Amino acid sequence: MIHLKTFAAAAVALLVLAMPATAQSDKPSEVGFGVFTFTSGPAAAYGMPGRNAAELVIEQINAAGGIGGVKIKPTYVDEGQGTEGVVAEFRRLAADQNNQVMVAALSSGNCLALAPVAEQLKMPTFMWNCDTHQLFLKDKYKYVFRTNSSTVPEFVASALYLLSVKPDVKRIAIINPDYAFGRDAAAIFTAAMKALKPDVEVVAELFPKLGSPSYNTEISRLVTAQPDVIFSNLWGADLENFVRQAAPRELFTRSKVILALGESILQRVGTLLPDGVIVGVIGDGWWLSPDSQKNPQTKEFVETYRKRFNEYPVFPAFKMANTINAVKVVYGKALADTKGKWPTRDDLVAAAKNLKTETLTGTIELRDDNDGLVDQVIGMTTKDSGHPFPIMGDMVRYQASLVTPPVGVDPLAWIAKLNPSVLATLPKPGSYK
Amino acid sequence: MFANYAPLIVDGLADAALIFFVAVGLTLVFSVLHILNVAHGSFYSLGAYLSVVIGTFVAGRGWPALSFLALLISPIIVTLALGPLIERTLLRWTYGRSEALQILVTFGLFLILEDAQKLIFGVQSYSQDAPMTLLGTTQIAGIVYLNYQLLLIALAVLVAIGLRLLLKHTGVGKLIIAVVADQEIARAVGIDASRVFMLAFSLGVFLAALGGALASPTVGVSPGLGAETIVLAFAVAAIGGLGQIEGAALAAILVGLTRSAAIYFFPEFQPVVPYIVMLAVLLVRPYGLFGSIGLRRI
Amino acid sequence: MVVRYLIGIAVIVGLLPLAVSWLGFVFTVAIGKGLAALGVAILLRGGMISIGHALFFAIGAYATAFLMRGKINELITLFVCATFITAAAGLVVGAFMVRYRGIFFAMLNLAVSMVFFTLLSKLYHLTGGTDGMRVMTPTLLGMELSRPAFEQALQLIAIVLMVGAALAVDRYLKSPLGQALSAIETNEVRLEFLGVSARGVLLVAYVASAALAGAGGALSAVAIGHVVPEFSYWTLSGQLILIAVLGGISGVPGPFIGAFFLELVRTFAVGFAADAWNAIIGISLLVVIFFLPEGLFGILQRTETRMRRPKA
Amino acid sequence: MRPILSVRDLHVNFGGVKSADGVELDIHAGEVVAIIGPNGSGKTTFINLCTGYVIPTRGTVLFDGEPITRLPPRKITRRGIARAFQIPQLFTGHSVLENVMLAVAAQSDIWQPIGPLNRETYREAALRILDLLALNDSADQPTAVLPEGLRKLADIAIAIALKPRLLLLDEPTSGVSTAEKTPLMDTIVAMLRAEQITALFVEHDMDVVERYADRVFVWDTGRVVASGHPSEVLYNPSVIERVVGVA
Repeated sequence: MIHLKTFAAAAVALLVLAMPATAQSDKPSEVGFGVFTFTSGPAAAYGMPGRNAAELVIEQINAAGGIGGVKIKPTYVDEGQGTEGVVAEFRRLAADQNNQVMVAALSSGNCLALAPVAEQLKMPTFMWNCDTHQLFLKDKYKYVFRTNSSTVPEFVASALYLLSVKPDVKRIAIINPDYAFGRDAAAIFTAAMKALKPDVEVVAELFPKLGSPSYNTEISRLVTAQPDVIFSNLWGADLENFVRQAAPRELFTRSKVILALGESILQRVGTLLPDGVIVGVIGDGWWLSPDSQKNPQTKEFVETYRKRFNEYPVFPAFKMANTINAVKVVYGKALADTKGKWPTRDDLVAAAKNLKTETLTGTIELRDDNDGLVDQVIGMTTKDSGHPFPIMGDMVRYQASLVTPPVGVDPLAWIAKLNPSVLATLPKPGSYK
Repeated sequence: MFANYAPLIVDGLADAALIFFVAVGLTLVFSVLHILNVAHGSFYSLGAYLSVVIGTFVAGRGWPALSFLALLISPIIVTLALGPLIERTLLRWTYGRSEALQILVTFGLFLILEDAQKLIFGVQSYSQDAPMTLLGTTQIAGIVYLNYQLLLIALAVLVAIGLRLLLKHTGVGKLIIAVVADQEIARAVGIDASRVFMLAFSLGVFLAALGGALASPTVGVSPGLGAETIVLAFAVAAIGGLGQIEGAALAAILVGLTRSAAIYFFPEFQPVVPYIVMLAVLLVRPYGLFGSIGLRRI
Repeated sequence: MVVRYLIGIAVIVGLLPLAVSWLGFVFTVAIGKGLAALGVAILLRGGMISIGHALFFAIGAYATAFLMRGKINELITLFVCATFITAAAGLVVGAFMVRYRGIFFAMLNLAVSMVFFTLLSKLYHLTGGTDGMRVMTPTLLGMELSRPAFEQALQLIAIVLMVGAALAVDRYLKSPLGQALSAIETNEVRLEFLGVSARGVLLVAYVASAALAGAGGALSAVAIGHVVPEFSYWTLSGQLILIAVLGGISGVPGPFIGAFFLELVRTFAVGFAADAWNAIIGISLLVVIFFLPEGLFGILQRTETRMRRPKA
Repeated sequence: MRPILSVRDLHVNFGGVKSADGVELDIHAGEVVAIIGPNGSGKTTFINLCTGYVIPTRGTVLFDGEPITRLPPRKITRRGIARAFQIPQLFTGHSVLENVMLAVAAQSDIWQPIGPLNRETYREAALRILDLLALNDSADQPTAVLPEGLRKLADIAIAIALKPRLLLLDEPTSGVSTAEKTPLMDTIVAMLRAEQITALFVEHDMDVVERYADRVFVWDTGRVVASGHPSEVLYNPSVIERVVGVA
């Protein structure tokens, strides 16, 4: 029976090694944050700005003494490893009591998977980027917050803007990535267009898989469909590839194109785009927006970011920066509530409830259902003498309350009731200066 | 009539051209070494990465035209660096052993090569567009095509014909054919089969890397490309009949056209197309369109 | 012999998570994969390599998700139904597969699993597409447990499943039917001349291996709480073969040892070699193939024999 | 008496080569018959045709009066025809004993997945057959390392374990040294008589044929060109020219 003894010895040895080394003190020397974003694969083109911003903001916070004297220790998790690995990492991080906050995740798919896990593990989780409105549609969460807007305001805004610049649109085509975010966007954009202009017709609807390397056949398909407008919420390297392949084939001059997440690629492939392509930031995170320009903190962030990473922060960077700053505000509130005693995870959740805070680019307000209210900024590509790439012109900033259905209202039913007369009351393109 | 289907055919053929390069390499290696190389897709992505790196480097120095040269040079570099090395060290240990084992060895190689790429090229997406923009565009039936896409079709035809000529009319080709026909007899008449193995494997590596290099101007290159490519190449090689060059060509056209047709008519099912075609073909002809299998001698 | 190894593994796997709680999750998932790899190992006994067995892992996982959507909430019922559904799928697919050998068998399995993968990703309105489907916490024998309690229970159930499945497979492999399976690898023609249908023998093995993979998939689905199309992607199939070979296919504990090894290496590699863990696994695979053909289990057995010899 | 095996008008064609071109023959219960003929005359193909490994283009094979022409090998085996091979076909991963035990199990409970193969009933039955063929000493050896003569015997042992009524042997003495041929054939034929098995064997060695066959068929280019008692056929000059002269 030698091997049983060996087994037992090995088990004991591992047990001892694995015993948590630190005892809980009242105020920890460091507090752990799990930060989930894509750092590999095609989605990393979008995920890395998020990660860069996290690095920068956490450094800034730590340099200023941390949160109530406690430094943040981030653990970055690559969403590129797939949902199973992401969930496993989340569970592993949550098992360590020193990790108090999860900033997760980029992909809507991962958010949908992580939210119930966060709830089970009673882990305060701030969704920094996921947009799918399904997140809070059926499930009520106590531990999950979205410091970001959802697909509903984002793509209702696209429809509103489109109709203000091109009211005669009849034929629309859609090319979106094939998962919740892309599917939701298609449904919402179509529903909004049908409500606001009942005679529009969807002439092609394509859902290439997330991470497709080539779009050539799709581009031909879009051209043959002869749409007035092409809507797309492709993002990351997918969007770059699409622009790279579609621009020489004149897709952007033949139809009006809406790239709902277009701002994130302007610096990389924007020169391929003609003027007048509608680009959005899904949210308000545009570094050249009037609000950003007014805020000295934002200007400093932009400058430091550009120096460090050799490009201007695109909107995913602001989503991340705004979220981490919001978490810092939550800690401030929690510390006030506990009268200086270091807050527990549950204290944080209580403090985060109905949070309302200024951000680098505007405001975030958490509603009763923990969903975030964020304004929507949208515009069109325009050349600018100050930059070697196009920037956003003819901008509009739609107030969150204007484009977001109220708590507890079914979003698609709300969209269906949108009245074409609302268009007249909206701020006009170019009104945000 | 033609106007309606022209885009479908052009896109389908351009797609088929890219598929053909990888599938024909896979099938060639199988016909000579009888190994199904799971790592074949990694050579494709290596070729793609390298040509983007070299291409953007020379384009960045102000010689965008040189990036065409990169498309040819990078597969040669990949081949010289890896072809003989892998054949000599890993593969030759597996000759004559079970198929399960051979597949596993190449799977191990696949895992290593995938991570090697991550370590060398990082995890972000790469792309180049100089070759594409330089060649300009052509209108066919009202649709703008990249001349580069048309060039791909032409190149695939050239490679298919070239391979045939190589096998039929050159000394190396004849050696390969002799080894494919009967290894024992080939050895008996003094053919150095192990050299032929190395040459054939390197040729397979070259074709895969060439496919990747040629694809790089029209696709984004990022981790996972190799894994995607190899399954597609498997399907095409199996449809054509493992070891059949003409079979691979026909299968690539079949898959390319059906795929683009699917985008037009059933976009939801476009990604399933290669496998459905494969299952359908193998149900009727278990060893592929051009394949056959003999009885075991007892 | 096998029993003692299994008890040893079960004890370690049962005790360690008491100290490191997240290990419980890692081990449960490892057992899920180990079950599937055991299925792959059965086929390897017959000389058949399937680069598509993740198909059945995914079927088991998605069956669980769909059953829960259909309001079946009892863990035991879920496991039993998911396993049966997968076995039925194995019967249908297997009836087609057993006509093929060698590379064709490998590739057809690959093709079917990729079709399934693509359908799972594409039928968004049915399967949630690439987002996958959620698997809530089921009840256990009618009890609604809190998640931590449920996870501990699940871990125990996983251990029981592992030991039970391993013992059953061990008996099967030693039976005439299991021996006939190994005979397919060495001489299928002769087997036919014994009056035995090689396809029939293979079909039984195929269904058994599918059922095991399905049980593994169901277990993983419940443990992870989410199912995604990647469960049927070919690289997972490759991983299953790798686990089986790494652990060693000469004995039923092998695939489980392989699975624990792999999951632990992965978990620790994330810290210092996140970008190279595939390469680490690939290299260990090659080392095992070339230098330790019996796998980790083989090494364990050999070490034990060596340690015993002086006493005997 | 009805013949146990009856072949009528059998044709098969491999890429232009006629391996069977109208073969007709009958074998009666209890006989030991031999087939001789030059290489490539279709002798092995004839065994393959009778056991379902090769499908004839035309003609019928009747076993015990029932047609078995297009049945697969396993069904023919189950009706009572077993065969041994020119190149021994063994399960190389198993020992000699296990090979034979598998054959013993094959007749009854091959489909049960619970009890072990290695059980007393199978073991006894298998050892009895090994005993008949004087293979006891090699029982536990892996078949992969066995010398050719023993492999031949093991191959035959597997066939015998199936308790056939008709046994087809493809060159049982090929690859066996001249000195061993006689003891080998003595063993086999004694066993055939003891177990009352009808047998047909393909053979090149005329001495072996003369010594052990009750009847002999001479084969050439897919046809039976002569048949009868060895003492008549083997001394027929035209046969000698056809077979010995060419072979």
